[in-house]
Amino acid sequence: MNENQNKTVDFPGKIEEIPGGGIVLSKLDDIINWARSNSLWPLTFATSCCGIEMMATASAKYDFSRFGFEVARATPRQADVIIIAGTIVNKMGPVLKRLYDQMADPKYVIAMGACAISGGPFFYNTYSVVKGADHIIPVDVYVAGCPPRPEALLHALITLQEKIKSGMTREQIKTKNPNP
Amino acid sequence: MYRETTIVNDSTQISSDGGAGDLIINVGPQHPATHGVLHLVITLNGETIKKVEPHLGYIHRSIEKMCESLTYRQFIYVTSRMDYLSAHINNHGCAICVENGMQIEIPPRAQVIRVLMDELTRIASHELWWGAMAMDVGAFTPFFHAFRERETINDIMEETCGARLTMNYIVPGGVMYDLHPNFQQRVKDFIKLYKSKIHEYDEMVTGNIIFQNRMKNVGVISAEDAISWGCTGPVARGSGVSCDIRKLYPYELYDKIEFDEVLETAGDSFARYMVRVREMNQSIRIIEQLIDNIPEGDFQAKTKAVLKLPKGEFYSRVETARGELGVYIVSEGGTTPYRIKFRSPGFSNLSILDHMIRGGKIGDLIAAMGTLDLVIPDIDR
Amino acid sequence: MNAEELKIKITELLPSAAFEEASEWLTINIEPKDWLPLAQQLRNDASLHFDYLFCLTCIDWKTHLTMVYHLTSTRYRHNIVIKSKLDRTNPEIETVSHIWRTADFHEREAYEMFGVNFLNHPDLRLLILPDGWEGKNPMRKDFEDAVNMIKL
Amino acid sequence: MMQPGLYHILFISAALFFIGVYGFLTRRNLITMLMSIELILNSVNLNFIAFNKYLWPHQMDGLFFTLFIIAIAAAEAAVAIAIIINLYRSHNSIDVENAEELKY
Amino acid sequence: MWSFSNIANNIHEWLSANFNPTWTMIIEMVIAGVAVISLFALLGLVLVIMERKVSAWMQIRLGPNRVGPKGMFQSLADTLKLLVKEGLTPDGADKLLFNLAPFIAMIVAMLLMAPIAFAKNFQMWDLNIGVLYVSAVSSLMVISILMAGWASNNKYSLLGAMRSGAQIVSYELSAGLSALCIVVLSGSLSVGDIIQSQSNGWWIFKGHIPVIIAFVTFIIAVTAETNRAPFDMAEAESELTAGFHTEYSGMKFALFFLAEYVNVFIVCAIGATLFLGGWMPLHIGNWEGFNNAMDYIPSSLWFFGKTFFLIFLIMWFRWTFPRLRIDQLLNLEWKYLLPISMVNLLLVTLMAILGWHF
Amino acid sequence: MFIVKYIKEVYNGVKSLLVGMRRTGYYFTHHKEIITQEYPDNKDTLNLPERFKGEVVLIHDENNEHSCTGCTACELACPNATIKIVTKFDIMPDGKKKKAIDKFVYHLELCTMCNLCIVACPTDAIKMAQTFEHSVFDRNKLTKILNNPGSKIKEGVE
Amino acid sequence: MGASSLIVLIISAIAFSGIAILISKIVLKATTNKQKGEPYECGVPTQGKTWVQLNVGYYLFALIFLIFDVELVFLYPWAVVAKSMGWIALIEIVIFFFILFMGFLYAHKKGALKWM
Amino acid sequence: MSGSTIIFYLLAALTLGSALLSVSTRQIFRAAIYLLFTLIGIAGIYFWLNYQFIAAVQIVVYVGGIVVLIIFSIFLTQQAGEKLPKQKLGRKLFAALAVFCGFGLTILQINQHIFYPTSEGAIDPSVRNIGEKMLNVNDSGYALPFEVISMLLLAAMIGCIVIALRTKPETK
Ligand code: SF4
Ligand code: SF4
Ligand code: SF4
Repeated sequence: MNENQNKTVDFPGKIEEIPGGGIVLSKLDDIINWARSNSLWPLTFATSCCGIEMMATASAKYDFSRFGFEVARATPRQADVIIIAGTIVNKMGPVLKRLYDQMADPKYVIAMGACAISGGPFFYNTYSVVKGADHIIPVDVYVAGCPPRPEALLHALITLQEKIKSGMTREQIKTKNPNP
Repeated sequence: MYRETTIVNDSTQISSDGGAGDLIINVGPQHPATHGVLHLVITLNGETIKKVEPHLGYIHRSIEKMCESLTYRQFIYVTSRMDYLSAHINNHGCAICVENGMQIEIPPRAQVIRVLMDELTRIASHELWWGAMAMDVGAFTPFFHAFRERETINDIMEETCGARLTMNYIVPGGVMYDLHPNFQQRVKDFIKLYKSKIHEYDEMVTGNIIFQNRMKNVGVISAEDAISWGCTGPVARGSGVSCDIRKLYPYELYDKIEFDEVLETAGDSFARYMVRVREMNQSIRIIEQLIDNIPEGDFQAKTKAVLKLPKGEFYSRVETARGELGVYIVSEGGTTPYRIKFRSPGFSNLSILDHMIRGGKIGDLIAAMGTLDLVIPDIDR
Repeated sequence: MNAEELKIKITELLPSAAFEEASEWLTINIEPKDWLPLAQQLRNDASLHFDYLFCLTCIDWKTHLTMVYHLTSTRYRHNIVIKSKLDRTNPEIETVSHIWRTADFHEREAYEMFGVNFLNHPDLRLLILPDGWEGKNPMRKDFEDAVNMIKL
Repeated sequence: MMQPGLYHILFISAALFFIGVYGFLTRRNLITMLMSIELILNSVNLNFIAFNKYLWPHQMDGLFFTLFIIAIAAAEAAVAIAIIINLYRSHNSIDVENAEELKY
Repeated sequence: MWSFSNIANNIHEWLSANFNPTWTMIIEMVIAGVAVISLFALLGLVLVIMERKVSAWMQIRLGPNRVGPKGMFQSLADTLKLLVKEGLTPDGADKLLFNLAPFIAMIVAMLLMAPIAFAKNFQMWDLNIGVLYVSAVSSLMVISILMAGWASNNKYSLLGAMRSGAQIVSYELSAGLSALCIVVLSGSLSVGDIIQSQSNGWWIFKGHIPVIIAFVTFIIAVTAETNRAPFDMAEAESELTAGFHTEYSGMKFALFFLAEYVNVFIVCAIGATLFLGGWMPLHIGNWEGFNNAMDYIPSSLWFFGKTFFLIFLIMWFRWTFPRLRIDQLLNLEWKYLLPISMVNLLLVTLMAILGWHF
Repeated sequence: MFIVKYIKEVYNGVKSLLVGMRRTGYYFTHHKEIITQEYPDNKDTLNLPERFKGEVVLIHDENNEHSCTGCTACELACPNATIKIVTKFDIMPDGKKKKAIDKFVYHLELCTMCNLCIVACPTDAIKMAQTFEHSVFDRNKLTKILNNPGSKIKEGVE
Repeated sequence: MGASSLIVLIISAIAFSGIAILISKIVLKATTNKQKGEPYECGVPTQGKTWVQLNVGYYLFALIFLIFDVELVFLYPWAVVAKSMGWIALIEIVIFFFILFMGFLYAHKKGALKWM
Repeated sequence: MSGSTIIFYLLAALTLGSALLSVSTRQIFRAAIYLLFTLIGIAGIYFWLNYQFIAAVQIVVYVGGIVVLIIFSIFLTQQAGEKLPKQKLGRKLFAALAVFCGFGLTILQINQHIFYPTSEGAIDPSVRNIGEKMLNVNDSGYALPFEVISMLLLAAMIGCIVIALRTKPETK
């Protein structure tokens, strides 16, 4: 399993030799984070153009089921990550907040596309667009582009996995400021 | 970054009056079957639908207002976000409107490129619709098979236009860049692929007994209703109303190409389904006619750096994948439109939903709504 | 029918109609009060048969509003444009949502965007804008929204 | 405790019977009354089986009686519920107080 | 020959040699419990990953392949995740029933394990009413769904529960009738006897057309009974967002999920037992050589092979067909399956009496 | 005849279903039809079309020179003010002032990849890069300064 | 291992589910907010009552199902002995089915098996 | 005392306890569920008595059929799951009193009466025996009731359909 390290995500049980022989597993947290990061079930939530690219990511060519993301749940109760794909307008704001609130912990958010990050193309001269979804709910990962191509979304999901594996909270991220 | 938002205001509209034994269900804004953020308030009696009331605006981005402050070169990119599944055709409509205004003559090569792109877009859009349609009625596999073809088109687009979805390619006076060298070859490959796969669509969905039972005699629209509710595109053509702008008011060189306007008379969901499936073949036919004789020449007419429309009103109509898109520009002679109105096909097509679905089941609603092929940002604009 | 015949026909339907040659289609200016009867005749007259209202919108010239109706006939394939000036302070015009059903949604949109009040409309509620927008009409030229609208 | 036998089962069935009666007396909702009746029937079945097991093991009459009682109970329940639903649809209530003055 | 039964016997002898009977029984019970639980969990994992791989390959995708070797740990990761995910209870819900429902689902799924013969004389309990027992217990399944739907205080759940209630009870009939065909032929309800009766060939081969019809009806009926697409009215994704478990999250949802998959396994096992001879190797009439050759394949392999074949069939349905509408669903049962299987039962009886089967 | 119709119905229905199952079965058994590209592993082989619009970059040559004159044509062309050009006047050796860019601020989180700025630029100083991996934890990281520190304008670009 | 297996199964089922749910309760400290407990309905507040009476369409099927269910129960003992008993069994069951089929056809005729 | 005794007492407790709850709870849906448990308990007792067939029948018909039907009818009739109205205390007391007296008397009777089991050899109530007994046509068999049952079911079905499809009368 180690020779195709880059290919597969290994089970995080680190094998450590103890002087008296025998082995111990690594901490429970690692295992939990490993599990969480490897089964992110997205909520089927797409408001506009970026949603199509999200579909494309699900489709056979880019197939995010390789990471175990394909179990798209229609109800927030069972979803882990909400991919804000598309513009959020003022009328949609409360709905988004409600959906996020109704998700069961732990929950993560990916802001996909310029609109979800900052209002994007509709930043100026519009009276109805929320200037960035993070005014409404906390966002974990931003992926820029209009729309981001499917690989970009995959990259965002991998980034989110790294974040979960590292087990850092948003505040720590802000302070430590790791790359990306 | 996180702070409680103050600018949003709750959007609960107590609407349908629930009588005895009426179940009022919200479908959407977040719902797998509404392809985006359509919000339907359904009044049910048991499983039977008594009333469907669409609530729009969950993706209303005030594009018309924006365009009033964008120049004639700039505002086109917004329109590809409007009906993102036929972005080219939206851009096309706006470009035509501007060109009419300024009497710009489009070089023949640019015309051919535009038509090619339009038809490719139409196919791509219908492919996606087909997959989503099958998914709505509960078959998941066709979705992935449809995306195989759609992705091929996306690659072709990306190679030439530089974007997969919202390519701001057709600009006033022509197109933004010339075709990519291997465009022709790849389109031909795509046609081969398409022809080798199209029969699978019948095997997997069209011929399937369950699917036919789900679609036949569901959501019937009569021709009069279709006209009166202003339906266009496949929705109206499914009811036998001839409304293909490409035939009635030919805009580029559509009058020189030969293709048939697809008409079905049944008016039910299955008819609309068949219209779209057959339209794909027509588009392939158009592409085959054009792909081998793209005239040489430049791809963009010489235009001034800053476009100014003369004072007046200009209206242009194009046939998007969903129906008739009207672009209505009122100009004061400035560099930006004074008022711009997009007559979007989805808006009218949606308005007939309630009329056509009363007395059906929830399953009917989903199936019939799938055949309307709604793109919500196109409705809300 | 081409534009000339239409002109004649419509003149005898509505003598007070004023014609202009702004766009490629015959454009008729009418008074708001004449609109409903004219609409009925346009729809029902066998030789006109304008059964398809393909665009309904409103324009805010800072002094007044103008309702614009684009009509076509699926039988004869001729188009006309009807325009009607409205007072800006309390714009009112008869609804045609019972003649062309598609007008229902379009009028609701015009209502919320421009504040045009369509008389006898079945339910003239907000369609697109969130609740609490009554009064403010975003598409008007003088619309201001300090909170949401970041001017360029 | 002693080895359970006939008496225990009779005790259970008697208790069930009277619980059913209690429910029947106190409940005023037709559906719950129906439930009480089911309890009573079950206690009867229990008796039949018990007697058959302990007193009459060389025959199966008790068993068959139970079988048929169950079948009849099913039919009875079906008809009763059909009536209840019908009553509800006509009167919008399944309370015996309201049902008593039915005239139709 | 290696087999489960030997192991079981050895354990039994060893225990009874070293302990007094009561302890022997208790320890055996514990062992059995642990074994069943682990079998349960294992089935869940295997079936889920299998389903995802099957769907992926039918949809020209790769499917999970990054978590662990070839993505084999994918469902393990999902299970762990669900294990540490919050299981919330809505405020408006009927708390007791809401939390009780998953337990009922699990208990029912577990109870169905009892009469299944996993290998040659390796069976928890060969009741002499085996088939009837199965259909009786499985009729409890609907209760848990109705409970969940009602207790969630959610419209989608309620509708989903009603739908699947009507659906499950309807399809029980034709499932039972087609099972009866085999009972008629083999003249016994006990699973063991039914398997023995196929020692000279499986019923689906011995029993001409009628048994094949019965088989098809049975497969359709159990597909509907386990709420699998194309009959997944209960959780019709695109209509009622997630059906009766819309409000369930975390482990409670996982239990429903697990119970569903285990039910699929069980009904397939029953189908394999009735029509494909359970653990009975492929025997043809009296070709001694052939039959002996077949006997060298361990019986447990035969059983699981057949069962998983049926499971694959059901998955195949799921990833191919569109969903039926609820009224079409009930029509299919009441207009087609039920009359067909009733007439079919008479045919089978006639056949059995005239001895028209090998 | 009722029975015949009944049976025909059943037969056709089952047939159509079997046809569909044959198709999916075909794909299930023919793995060469799989078209999935494994993204993170094919990073190096992944070659995007040269026209793909990933983000706007300012072209610097090897000795850290770009050809942007700070004419702000791109800023004007941009539909949603993604580009802010902060100009400064640096003194030429011959004493006369010359306009040059101080900061070329580029808001990636606003950019819509519409290519208008590239078209507008008279000196082709900017181009579209094919990068697409823009995922960050903090959206402030998306606001970029395109001109490298210390870079200066090429000779002979007016 | 006989009837005791049932007890084993029940106990193990309860233990399994119980432990699983318990773990999830222990490990995770969940956040709460005021919207979390509300019923989910596509992200908009629900309107009207949830537990309204549903239409009669469902329960007619349940009624007829009950009848057929009882009939099915009687078929089991019959099925066991049918082969050995031979013609008598067949005749009896034919009568039995015939009578029930009457009801079945009647239901069809009255449209009780049509969705309403 | 042996395991089977414990099981018996557990079953008895389950049966009686849930029966009590079922008649006392004020939430009708819960009442149905408790009734369900009562029936299951009784089925368990049948099992314990080794009358497996009857136990299975009990589950199939009562649990799988009647209770489901009751639940459906609750769905159809009970609006908004509101609680049942509280009963007057007087009626409750009266009912309890009457029931207790009746119960006491019965138990007394049972305890005084001595039952004499027959001495003949028991026959095992297996499905096969049941079937043979049910089908054989001589006067010790149950062939006739078997057919009569089908008549009964027919009558019940027709009755249900007639009643259920009766158009709603326009009273009030
Ligand atoms: S970022 Fe671009 S593509 Fe995505 S939703 Fe916004 S406008 Fe559409
Ligand atoms: S690509 Fe378009 S949006 Fe981006 S900077 Fe250039 S002009 Fe502005
Ligand atoms: S990038 Fe080009 S257009 Fe923009 S300021 Fe520099 S030179 Fe001018």
